[in-house]
Amino acid sequence: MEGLLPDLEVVRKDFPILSRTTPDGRPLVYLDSANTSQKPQVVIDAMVDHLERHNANVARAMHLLGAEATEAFEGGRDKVASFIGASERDEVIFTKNASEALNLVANTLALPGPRQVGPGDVVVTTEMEHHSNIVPWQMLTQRTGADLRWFTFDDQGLLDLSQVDELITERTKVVTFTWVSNMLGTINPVAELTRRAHEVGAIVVVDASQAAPQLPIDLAAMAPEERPDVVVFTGHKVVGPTGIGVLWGRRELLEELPPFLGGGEMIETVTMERSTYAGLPHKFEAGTPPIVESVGLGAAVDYLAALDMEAVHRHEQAITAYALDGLSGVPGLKVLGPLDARLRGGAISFELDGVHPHDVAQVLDVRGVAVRAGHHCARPAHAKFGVQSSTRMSSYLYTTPAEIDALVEALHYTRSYFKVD
Amino acid sequence: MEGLLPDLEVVRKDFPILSRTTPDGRPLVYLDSANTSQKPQVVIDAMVDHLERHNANVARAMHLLGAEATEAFEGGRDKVASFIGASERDEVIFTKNASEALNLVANTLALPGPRQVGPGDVVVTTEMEHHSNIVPWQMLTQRTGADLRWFTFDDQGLLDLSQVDELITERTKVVTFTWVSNMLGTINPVAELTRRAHEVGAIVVVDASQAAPQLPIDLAAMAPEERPDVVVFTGHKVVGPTGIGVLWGRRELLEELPPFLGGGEMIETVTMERSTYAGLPHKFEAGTPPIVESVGLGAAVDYLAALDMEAVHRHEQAITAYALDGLSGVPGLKVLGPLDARLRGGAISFELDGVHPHDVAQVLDVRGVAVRAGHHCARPAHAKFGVQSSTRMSSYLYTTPAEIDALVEALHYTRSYFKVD
Amino acid sequence: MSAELDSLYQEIILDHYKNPHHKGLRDPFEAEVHHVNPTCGDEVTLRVHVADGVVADVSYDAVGCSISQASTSVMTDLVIGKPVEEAMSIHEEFLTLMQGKGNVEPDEEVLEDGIAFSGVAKFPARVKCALLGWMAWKDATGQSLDSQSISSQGGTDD
Amino acid sequence: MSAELDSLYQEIILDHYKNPHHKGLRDPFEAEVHHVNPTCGDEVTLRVHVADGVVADVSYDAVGCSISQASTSVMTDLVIGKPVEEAMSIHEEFLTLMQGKGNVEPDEEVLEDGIAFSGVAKFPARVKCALLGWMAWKDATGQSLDSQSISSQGGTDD
Ligand SMILES: Cc1ncc(COP(=O)(O)O)c(C=O)c1O
Ligand SMILES: Cc1ncc(COP(=O)(O)O)c(C=O)c1O
Repeated sequence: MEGLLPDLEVVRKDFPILSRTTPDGRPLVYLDSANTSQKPQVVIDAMVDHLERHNANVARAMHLLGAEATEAFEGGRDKVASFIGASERDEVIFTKNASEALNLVANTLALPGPRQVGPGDVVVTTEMEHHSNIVPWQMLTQRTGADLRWFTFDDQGLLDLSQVDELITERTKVVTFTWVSNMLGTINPVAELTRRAHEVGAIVVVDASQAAPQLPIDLAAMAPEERPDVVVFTGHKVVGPTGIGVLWGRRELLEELPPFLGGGEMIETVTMERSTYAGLPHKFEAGTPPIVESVGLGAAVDYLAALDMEAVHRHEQAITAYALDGLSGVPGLKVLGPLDARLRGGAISFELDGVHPHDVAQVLDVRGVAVRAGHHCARPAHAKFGVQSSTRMSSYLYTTPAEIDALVEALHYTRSYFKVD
Repeated sequence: MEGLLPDLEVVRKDFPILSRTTPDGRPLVYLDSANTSQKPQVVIDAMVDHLERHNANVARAMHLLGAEATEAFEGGRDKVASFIGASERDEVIFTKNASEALNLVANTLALPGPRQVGPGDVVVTTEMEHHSNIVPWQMLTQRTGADLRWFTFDDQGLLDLSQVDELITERTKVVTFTWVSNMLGTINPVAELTRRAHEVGAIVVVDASQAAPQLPIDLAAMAPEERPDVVVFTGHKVVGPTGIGVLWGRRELLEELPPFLGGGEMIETVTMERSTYAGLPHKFEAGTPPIVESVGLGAAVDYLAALDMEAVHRHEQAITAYALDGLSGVPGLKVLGPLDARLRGGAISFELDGVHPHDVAQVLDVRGVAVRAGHHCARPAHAKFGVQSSTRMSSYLYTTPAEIDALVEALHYTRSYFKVD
Repeated sequence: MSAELDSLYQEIILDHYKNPHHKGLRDPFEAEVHHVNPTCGDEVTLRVHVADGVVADVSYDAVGCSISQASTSVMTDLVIGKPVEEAMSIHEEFLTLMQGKGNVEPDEEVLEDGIAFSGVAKFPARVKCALLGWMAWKDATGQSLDSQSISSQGGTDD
Repeated sequence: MSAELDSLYQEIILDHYKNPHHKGLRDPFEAEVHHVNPTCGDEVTLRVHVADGVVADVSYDAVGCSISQASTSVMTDLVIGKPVEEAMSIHEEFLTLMQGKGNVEPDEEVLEDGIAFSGVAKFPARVKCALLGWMAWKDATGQSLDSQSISSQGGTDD
């Protein structure tokens, strides 16, 4: 098949978990990578080496281990900055996950400062967001008296861009949207939406949680007016560990925002009466940061960069096209989202007539095929289709066509098990 | 020496990093455990096993790996609950570190709800807090118009409890203090302060970041009126990984507090217009939680429990007494904090006449002795002594008397290197 | 493999799923609750009518998987017509079965069709599904009793 | 080992530490800044007086370690009396030396006593100490020039 990663079998060997089997000896077919990705040995080894040989707290420690740990931790930041083409390493803030990154922005926009959101202001999101890019903005608008508005999407899962003029106006202070939908798979037009938002002076916050694993991101290559002001993603979906998320922000914006969490590391000086705050990135990193996680994430993005994100993207597209094709042969199966692999990422949600998604996932699991059933943290997008939940398969760089075959076959079996027809 | 952990040499073998040497072949003497602790092999192995064999996202996933990962993650919560004697596992919330836990409480107290802090209310802290237990309360009181007040301490580093009646009044809504000071070493009277705070209906937030590693904590054994409402600590100081902190809170209080971060996992249902929130502990855990970190932390507290926290505490006291004795023989050295080992934890900060703390730490480092120099995130406590910074040695369960000897000898060398006298 | 599935999806379960008992929302009732499984989005709206200390009716509307639908249906069969106390003890028994990780032997005398769920206990991710309707029932029944004690208190006040 | 220490604590550094040059805060000045190393708490308050494009005076008050004290002292020796542009290029040169991880050969012509800090570059944790005073000077000088261009602009407006 064209487009697959060269040496796919060799790549798969990098991921120890892929050789696991089910209790009755079936190979594991992991199709839940939009939920979390598996980790290559190099990431695990980097973390082990750090914990066994270089562990210390960072920044504050002046001794040998402290210097090594600081270099390793800050090295993770450098690698992340270069992975996304950030012009400045200090624009990369480590959070605990993508959700905290989004909350950080939403929370600090509620505080006094040049960017403060208030009554009458509008925050625009979309109906296809992950809950982590809806709830923080609900909280922000509820607390400040601003209005939350949103783009809807059509039957194909594409944003209704005819709403742009109505939604993005002089009142709009923030436009936020997911680059790639974790439920529909849709890839949204980042450049276009950003340009429109910038025309009215709004800031643009892009949730790249699903994009960063799948697409090359090169901030430096974007035209400034089309470059979002904030891009967030999460470590555990880019073959890195849990416990770390990334918030990249344009320096001027990050400097305008007040600090979020207060405490160690983020201060300049503290008296009992008042404190002043450190510069970027530390201003937004209160407390001991995710040290071993930065080491793991650094190894992870290096691994992806070595595979080449263009190649990873091609692989995802090839597998996604093959999967869409295979799924179309399952009677009663309806894909929720774009049917053209070129318009989408690798998460494919679907309904199967007559079998509830939980039951689909259960039967698949017994056959070793791991998919997700539920609302995938996107209830509003499900509500749009009049359903509570769906089944979702999501591939990644280690997914093979044979695994897609196993999925399709298991879906046929599911139908026969539940005697649908 | 009496009080040391039995089989100390065997215990030390559990910590791979302790066999490291400096570039010129000296053994590493790690006396910076109050900053972060070293990790035993079982913790590292538990994390590796999880990443290599059981990695998946939790709660949301219904497949084999998802069930295993969820069990492993929630198992970490069970272990932490039992480590501190929490009556309910769901009262244990995972944050990213102790700092986030403190910010979570301070932030949610600013929001509308039965516990909301407002103008005229008083928040009481102490002058010996870590910045992470000062800055969040400064932010809270500044934002709400409440007053921040604080206990001072005396020359011995003991809180001035004569201020209790003046500070803890009907206006007081929150009393917060560190159980064990990370700079002075002081152990504060948790039961007494808590009882007094409860008499006026204030809630008590205890920063146990330095206590949890060193003292047995048994919430169940405390009289209810002497039991704090919130106790926080951080994973990386209890031989666990970075990227995870613990917030234990009394259920009724946690239920009264509004949610903090919004997003996946913490919701009950979401529409574009509004959301409702999940019950404890998920209400306060937005986004993908620290999964592999919970696995590591679970292994860590199990390790400590197997050693027996009473024994760990005795060890710390024996080493601390030995260190205080050794330090008293260094001319011009002044300890900042209690001189009686029974009144204190294992962090000993000191000044050395004529040599700046940085320079002390530097010379020590060249001799393989890792200590911390700086303000230890406790500038107000340093200001009290009229200094910017100090040198701090901090022992832990793996510290030997011979390591203390090495420190003392290196301090003598430092004096001669800088030609003091 | 099919044996593993069959232990989960017993015929009784699939029957109740296809033909749920007592479904639909009915009057009279003292309490109506709405429960959600936040993980997967399954929902149930459930009403309880208690009369003279007896569970006179349980009616519901629900969306969810076979396990949650069937278990709600079985639950209504088991509790309707029983004194509240007895119904609560059946609830306890079912809870024990579900939390037993497959090591609890169900009592058919008490649980009737409910014993079909003993296989579910071996699938930790599905235990919540099986309990959704039961938890809603317990909640609603508690509220019914509260509202009655308040209104009967109200009565003595007159 | 002592060799390693000696490469850091060269005699020149210890001399400047014990007898810092140009210490104390003096008038006149156009800008005063306060810089802190947040990690360790070292502080410097520093004033700059620029006259006719020349660094006429740099005065300061500071607490900190031997490296930060000595480097501030050496800095004042190097920049006082120099045209601002030349002083800035000395600053650049010192920065390059400090960030060179010990691989940059210092130019004694330019850096004079500053070459004693080449050993510091091998101690990443101390580089910030060595730069504290230099960064404060750069900041203050920038502010001095700004204030002068504003006041001279003010002049043309009359
Ligand atoms: C007493 C005390 N409180 C709070 C903290 C903050 O912990 P963390 O940096 O993990 O948030 C520390 C450690 O740095 C501490 O010693
Ligand atoms: C599109 C999208 N946004 C945000 C998130 C939240 O990421 P995390 O749970 O790591 O905070 C996810 C993943 O769950 C996602 O898919």
